[in-house]
Amino acid sequence: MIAYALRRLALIPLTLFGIMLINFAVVQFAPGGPVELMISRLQGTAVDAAARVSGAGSGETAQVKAAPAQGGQGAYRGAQGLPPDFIKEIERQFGFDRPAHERFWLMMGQYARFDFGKSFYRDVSVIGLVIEKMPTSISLGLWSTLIIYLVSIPLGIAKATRDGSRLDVASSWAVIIGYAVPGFLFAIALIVVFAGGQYFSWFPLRGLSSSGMEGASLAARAGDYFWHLALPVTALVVGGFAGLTMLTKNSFLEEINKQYVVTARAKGLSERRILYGHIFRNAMLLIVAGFPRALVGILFTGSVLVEIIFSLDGIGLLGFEAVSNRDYPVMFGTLYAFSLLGLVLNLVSDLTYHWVDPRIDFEGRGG
Amino acid sequence: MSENPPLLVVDDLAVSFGPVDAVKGVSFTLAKGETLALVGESGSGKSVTALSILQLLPYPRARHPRGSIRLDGAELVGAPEHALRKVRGARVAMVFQEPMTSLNPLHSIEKQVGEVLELHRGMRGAALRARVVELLALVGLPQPEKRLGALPHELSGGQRQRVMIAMALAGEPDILVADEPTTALDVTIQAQILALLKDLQARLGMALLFITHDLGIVRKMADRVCVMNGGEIVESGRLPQVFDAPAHPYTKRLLAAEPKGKPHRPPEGEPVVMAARDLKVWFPLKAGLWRKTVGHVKAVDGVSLDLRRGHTIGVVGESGSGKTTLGLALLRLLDSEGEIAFGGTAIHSMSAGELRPLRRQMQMVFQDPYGSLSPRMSVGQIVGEGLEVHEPAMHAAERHRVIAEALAEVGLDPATRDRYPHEFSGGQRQRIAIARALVLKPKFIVLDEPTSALDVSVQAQIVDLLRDLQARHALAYLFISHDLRVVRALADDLMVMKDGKVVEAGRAEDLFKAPKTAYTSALMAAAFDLEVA
Amino acid sequence: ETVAPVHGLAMHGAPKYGPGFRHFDYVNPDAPKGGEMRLAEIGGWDTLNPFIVKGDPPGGSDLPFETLMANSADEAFSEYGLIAETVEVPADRSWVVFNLRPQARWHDGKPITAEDVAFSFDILKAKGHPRYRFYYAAVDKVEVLGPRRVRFSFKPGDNRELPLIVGQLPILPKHYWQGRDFAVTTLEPPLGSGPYKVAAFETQRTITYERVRDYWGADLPVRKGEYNFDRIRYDSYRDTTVALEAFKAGEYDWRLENEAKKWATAYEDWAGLKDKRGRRQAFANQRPAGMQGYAFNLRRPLFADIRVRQALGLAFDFEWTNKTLFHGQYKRTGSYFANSELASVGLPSAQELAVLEPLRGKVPPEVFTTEFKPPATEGDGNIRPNLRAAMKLLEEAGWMVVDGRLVNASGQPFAFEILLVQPAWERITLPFARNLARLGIEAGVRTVDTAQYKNRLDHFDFDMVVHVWGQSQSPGNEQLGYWGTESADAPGGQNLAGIKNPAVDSLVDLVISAPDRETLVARTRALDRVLLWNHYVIPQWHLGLDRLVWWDKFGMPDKVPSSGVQPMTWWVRK
Amino acid sequence: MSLTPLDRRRLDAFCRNRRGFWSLWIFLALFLVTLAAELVANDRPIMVRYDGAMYFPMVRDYPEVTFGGDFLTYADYRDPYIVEKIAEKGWALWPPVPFDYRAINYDPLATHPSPPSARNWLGTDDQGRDVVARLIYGLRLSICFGLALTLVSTVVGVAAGAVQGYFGGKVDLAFQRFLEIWGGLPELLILIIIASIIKPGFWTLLLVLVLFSWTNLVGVVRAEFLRARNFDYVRAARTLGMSDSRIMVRHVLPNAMVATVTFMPFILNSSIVSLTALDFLGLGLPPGSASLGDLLRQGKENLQAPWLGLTGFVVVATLLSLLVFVGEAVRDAFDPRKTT
Ligand SMILES: Nc1ncnc2c1ncn2[C@@H]1O[C@H](COP(=O)(O)OP(=O)(O)OP(=O)(O)O)[C@@H](O)[C@H]1O
Ligand SMILES: Nc1ncnc2c1ncn2[C@@H]1O[C@H](COP(=O)(O)OP(=O)(O)OP(=O)(O)O)[C@@H](O)[C@H]1O
Ligand SMILES: [Mg+2]
Ligand SMILES: [Mg+2]
Repeated sequence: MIAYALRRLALIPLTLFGIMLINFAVVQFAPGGPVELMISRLQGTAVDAAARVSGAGSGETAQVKAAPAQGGQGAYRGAQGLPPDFIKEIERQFGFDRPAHERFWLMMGQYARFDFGKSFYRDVSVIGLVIEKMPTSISLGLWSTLIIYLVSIPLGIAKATRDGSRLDVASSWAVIIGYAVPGFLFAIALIVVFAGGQYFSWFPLRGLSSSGMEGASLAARAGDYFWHLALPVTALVVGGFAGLTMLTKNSFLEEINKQYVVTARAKGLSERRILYGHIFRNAMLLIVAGFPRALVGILFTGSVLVEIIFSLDGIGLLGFEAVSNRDYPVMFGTLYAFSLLGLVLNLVSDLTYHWVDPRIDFEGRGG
Repeated sequence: MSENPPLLVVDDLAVSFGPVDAVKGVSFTLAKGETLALVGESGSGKSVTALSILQLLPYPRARHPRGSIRLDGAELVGAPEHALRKVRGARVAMVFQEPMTSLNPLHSIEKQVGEVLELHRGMRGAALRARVVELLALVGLPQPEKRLGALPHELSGGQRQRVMIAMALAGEPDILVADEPTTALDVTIQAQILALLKDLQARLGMALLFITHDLGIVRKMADRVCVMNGGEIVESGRLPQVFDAPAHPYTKRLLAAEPKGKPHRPPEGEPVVMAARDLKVWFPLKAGLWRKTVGHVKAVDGVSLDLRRGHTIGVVGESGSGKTTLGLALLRLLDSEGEIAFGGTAIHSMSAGELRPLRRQMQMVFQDPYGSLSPRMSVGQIVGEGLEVHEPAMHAAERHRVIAEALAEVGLDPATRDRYPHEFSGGQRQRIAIARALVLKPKFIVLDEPTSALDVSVQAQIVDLLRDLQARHALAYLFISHDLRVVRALADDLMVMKDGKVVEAGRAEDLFKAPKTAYTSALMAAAFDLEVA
Repeated sequence: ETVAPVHGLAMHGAPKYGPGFRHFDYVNPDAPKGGEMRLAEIGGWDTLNPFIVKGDPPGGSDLPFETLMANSADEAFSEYGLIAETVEVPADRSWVVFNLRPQARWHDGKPITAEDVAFSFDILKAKGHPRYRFYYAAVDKVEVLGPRRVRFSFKPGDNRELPLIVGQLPILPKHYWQGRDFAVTTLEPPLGSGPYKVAAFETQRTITYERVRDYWGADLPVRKGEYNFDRIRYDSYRDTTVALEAFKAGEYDWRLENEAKKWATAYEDWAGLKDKRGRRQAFANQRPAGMQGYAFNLRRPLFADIRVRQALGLAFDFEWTNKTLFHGQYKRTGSYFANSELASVGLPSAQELAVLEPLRGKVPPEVFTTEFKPPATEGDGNIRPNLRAAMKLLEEAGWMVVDGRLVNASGQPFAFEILLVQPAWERITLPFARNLARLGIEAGVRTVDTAQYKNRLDHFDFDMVVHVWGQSQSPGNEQLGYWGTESADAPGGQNLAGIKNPAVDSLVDLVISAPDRETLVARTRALDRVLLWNHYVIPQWHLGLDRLVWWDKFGMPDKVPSSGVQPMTWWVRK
Repeated sequence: MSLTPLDRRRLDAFCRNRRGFWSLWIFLALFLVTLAAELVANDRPIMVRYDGAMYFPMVRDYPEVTFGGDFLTYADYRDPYIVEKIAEKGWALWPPVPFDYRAINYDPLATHPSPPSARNWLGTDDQGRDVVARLIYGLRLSICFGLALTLVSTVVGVAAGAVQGYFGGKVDLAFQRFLEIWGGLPELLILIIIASIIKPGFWTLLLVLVLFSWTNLVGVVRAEFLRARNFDYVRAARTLGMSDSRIMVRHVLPNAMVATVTFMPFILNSSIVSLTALDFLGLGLPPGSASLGDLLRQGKENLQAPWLGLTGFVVVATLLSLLVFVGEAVRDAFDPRKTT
């Protein structure tokens, strides 16, 4: 196993390189690079990346953005088109005056030194950005993952033992409905009902903390934190139960009739102990196998919608906007970080297979 | 002893699985300190009866249309879960027939045995561990301290069976239901276990419900005997009464049956089918978080053999001596060192792909038949699959006929071909495994304890079948067994193994007559003269 | 050459407010100060320097800063001294001198000097947002003539806007920026001189501005009655629906609605309206709405025939669209300068005719004879009369129906694609496409993402798009880019329709060189007529209203100026 | 082809799960109705009698002039003018829902989306199209698309996972790296690139989505195979000399289907949803197409018209429940311990 783990570790940089290379290549084909986007930004014609999701700009009159500092009179100046030397300058600024392969090696060189550069559109280092957004993502990811697993697994087990009972059917309905509720509708409904002015104003609308909490006691701050988290986390988890619950149920059903369970029963163990002490480990493999994907998903992409609706700034939104805005340093930086995380998680989960079921090995077989 | 008031009363118990009536009204009683032997044909309902006592059948698929089981007067049939929980393991313990599949594959043996102690004896920590070691030593597991962390798949069949027994005894129950508890054990260990049981019985007044095919053991252990056939008890009574003056024709048949006949002598100078030189299989022993290798189990340690066409080599030796490992290694199912040649071609360096066409010619009957049957395939499919692969030209109808024939040959009703493996009795599954191997008519078969779960009459039938097939098709067998009577009836050469090494090898007749080593003679003595032990 | 310093400048003619005016007409000079206004914006922000290209500044980021001159909201294009007390402009407007107010102060108390002006100009051009480079491309040089006197001279050319554009220059403190990098985003609130300064903020989430107590300009005529709130707060929301809910929950005070649907339906259940704590009102404005419409790509031979373009226009059922999809809130656009005095009305006036007469024969004859009215329908979805007319036009243009499809003489079907960028437009365009289908025309609708849309527009690779040509009260050089022959082939240009019409070119030239407002209006209207009758676009609609909802705690001036509601003239009622 | 007794047992077991059994029938019934969408909901009559002659507009297009209209283009039978003309000289037989997914309801001059009414049972959407009609057509498209996508990506995913888990070693190592790199592909960008090259349609979208959805199952199937390949019956199968592919398909796969069976309904559902997500990139189905996702999107954009979102949600929830219950019954059918 050590040898295997080492081999896998050694392959990580290679894989990472592959991922970066492929992405870099793909980016070369993307229509409209950062230069074009910057230009349409200058001309005020860009449609905000998140707007397509958030519904901004859904008015029926197409609007021409007025320049912020001006009375709007001068905004049409951009209409005359940009001089080519200016475009050249933007290209140079973004480093697009070099050929692609040169840029790639430059980037990889920097990455090898863990230098991820700065965003194209603002003067913040990519690392700074990621660190800035991390707490939000971790908060959302951690709590929702925790809740999903803590609810789904026992529920799935209960369903397996009472397969076909009323509880089973009812809970199936419940989790499926939770899954089928369109995320945005549910999130908005939460806001309307629990945070809007109409019904109950129980929870805050935005953000992860109230302003002015800096001096408060730890308990008060923790309370504030969970108060803010309540709605977004609810919105995140409601769709997450179904898959895991059904998976747990089916994994348990697969095991529950095996001979060793009869043995355990013959020992006089309680059903609970049989389920958690004996079957659990045998049935857990799939849940372990699905975990890295679920975690990376929730951390990285799963929450764009919730982040938008609850006005939170997390990695999900950052990554999404980076791609839409062709903010390549941010895009590649987050990609790098999350690929690395994903690769390590993959390895860890593979090692966990062996830990869960020592019969599992990764040697070649057959052929 | 039998004058004691009955501890357990089974009254007109019936069990049915859907339309199948497995048990049709069985009644018996068991008193404190008494030993009741349940004997009978494979598939007659012995295990089902035993499982009913602890209500361990797959309910609601299994039903009790009638009957009751009372322990100290308390009804067990349909008793609530919590009541049963107090009985299971503590008052009534069970040794399952198939130890290979009955252990939790992911729990160390320490945990599995310790759990009972913890639950019913309230033990913890060091005391618990000490007791586990003690129990494992009692059932004859070598070096128990070292193997506490072993998982079931790292143990030999007999070792697993002993873990099962240790587990059952750990709770010091009032009643021990032992379903074929010694099938995978060599005679020496078997004797040791039986002695242990007797001792416990004497000390604790434990009652024993003993299910076995081995009439020798019945003779030695039982106070009373029930003979089952076709889901009913056809005859019961005190041991001498039943054994000396059997009334029912089935009992008579059972007592008369014994693996008979001699291995037919194939001509000398036949070509060598399977040859091995200096075969070694060492399993690494791992420990710690990083699972570092800290030593090796030398399961097979330099074995050589030559098996000729039409010949049978019997492999005997104590449990854990490497017999199964040897068989697996010969068929290249385990990585091994050394040379293996099949029909003159070296196969030890062949790739799996190159080996595949040869597979048809070498088959194996696994020691754990249950595990070797795909749970989601019907028995017919399992038996027929080899044909499908190797004789694709064969018509479906023809294949059907061959399958039916193969099932019938091993004494199974061809009508049961559409059942899943778990719907059979232990002995029936074993026969399915045999049928699967035989239907291909290979040149070479490894038979790993192929008759351990069979009653004497079926056993005799199978031995005859094997011998017959060998005569007709010049098959070569590597026959692994603890049952020396069967070995004697089949093997013309014998190999005695201990700790992965061959201690003695030669003509079976000679060895049986005059064993050269003390080890062999002890084995023989124990086998043929149980009463002596 | 010396000219008399004046207090204000107008694009054409004299400014409305004379020297010594006390305040603008649309403010309440006695508005009480105090209180707070809470506003919302969509999207986060990450920099407090709004003058550079990088980063997103928060709402209200210009509040701490000031320009040389201030616009009035009730004139076409006039400016009055703010930091500058007076301006000097020669008749040919080839340079401009600003005389700064002696009392003008930075928030740190230092006076605003001519050096600061020159510095601002240089740094904005060098490191600021590229738009400054375009605005001020025609500025030849800046000279500091004295501690409070600075002169901008312009490159030769007839551009009367330049002094006014320079008047819009934001002035930045030189002493503050020395030693700081202007080109990077920052979270340190830069030093300003305006009525507010940043009081508290959280990036991406919220920012609060606080009224400067001893603001130097508080009593200036251009400031009187404005900036009455003690605090102005902007909260950032990511989602429009949530922002709306937040408004209804009272999280912020004042909201401009931009969706007809929401205006009509979303406030019905607003508790504020029910118990009269909130108000909903639309205020008319005279901001030029420009032209929004389906633009033909004239580079496609399919649309070369004016009758074809006209026929297609007949199939667009505005009345039904407005009634059923927009709750009847929009007005049909009948001019390229809709919602302003620049729009043509009735038949050409004498002055317009003078401009148009030389072009007779080069422009559609209807220009002289008919008032342009976009085709109208009953609004009940039944547009048969229009379709009949359209079919007739198409047949005249050589198209006919074969097997249910409109084909030309060589059997080619009439098929084209309407390219969209916002999914929200599909609901408007699909019914139009259905109507076209009834003429046997196959109009596909395709929505693409921004980058691709931009790409295709830049290369004029489309058949028809929805486009809006924004207009100001004072049309000028941008018209060249919009309609000029030269820009028709410049990739990335705004002449999307690909208009190459000498008559239009000459009219555009006339507009740009209009000497006074009256001439400008006449020439613009003439241009409008020619563009309209050429059917270059299928005109859509405009609003002409500011749809406002607010929590009723504010007072507001009686008069709404022509450029619309000015929230900074409001105050908190005591 | 007659059923083998074993399949008979499985079928029986399937049918014994009443919930799954009925779910299947309901699903099939729904599917059938939607397959015949044109007959159920259409903006053309089934039959028209005009001036003594019979016309079948669903089968053939007739120029408007046939019915006394003005144009040679095909008749729009919902046009009041034509309706009147036909009523003068004959009659028309309409399907139960007299709209198709594109037809705009002009007659009651409501603002759209308009609430449910006798005319539009579930109201109209934001373009004045009948929601019932769009639902029927949308279900057809979404189910077909979802089924196709699920099937293809499951087969590919399971095969890939199986190969990895079963062979292990170098195959696994290489394949895993490939997957990791594949998983690192910038999905959004690739979709944008594809959108700029092709004009999306049913099949192209299917292909595009398969590219990214097949990886979903690989990890879990691999894990199941890694475990199952150690079981004794696999060893027994190998002893029989079976090819690896046969062992994988016949012995390992049936015992390594937990994740697949569990996730299939969810994959189907997310296929349906992801189809709309693409709309945001301009890579969706051509505008105007009816799909379930489109209904959901409209529901989001028109919170003031809850019937849109609710309809979408109820349909998706129903569909998903049906599929999950069918999935459970299938699971039961293949569970040896549940069959008799
Ligand atoms: N789950 C089941 N479903 C259907 N039939 C079953 C099931 N379990 C056992 N049987 C049938 O019940 C009968 C009795 O089985 P049982 O296991 O008690 O036999 P046994 O006497 O223990 O035989 P053996 O000596 O071979 O172990 C057999 O014919 C078997 O096929
Ligand atoms: N996978 C494994 N890992 C470690 N040790 C193993 C493994 N498999 C078998 N062994 C050990 O190898 C030795 C030989 O086992 P084997 O199964 O060959 O015994 P056997 O002779 O067949 O015994 P039995 O008669 O009890 O079946 C035993 O001590 C067993 O514990
Ligand atoms: Mg049995
Ligand atoms: Mg063995």
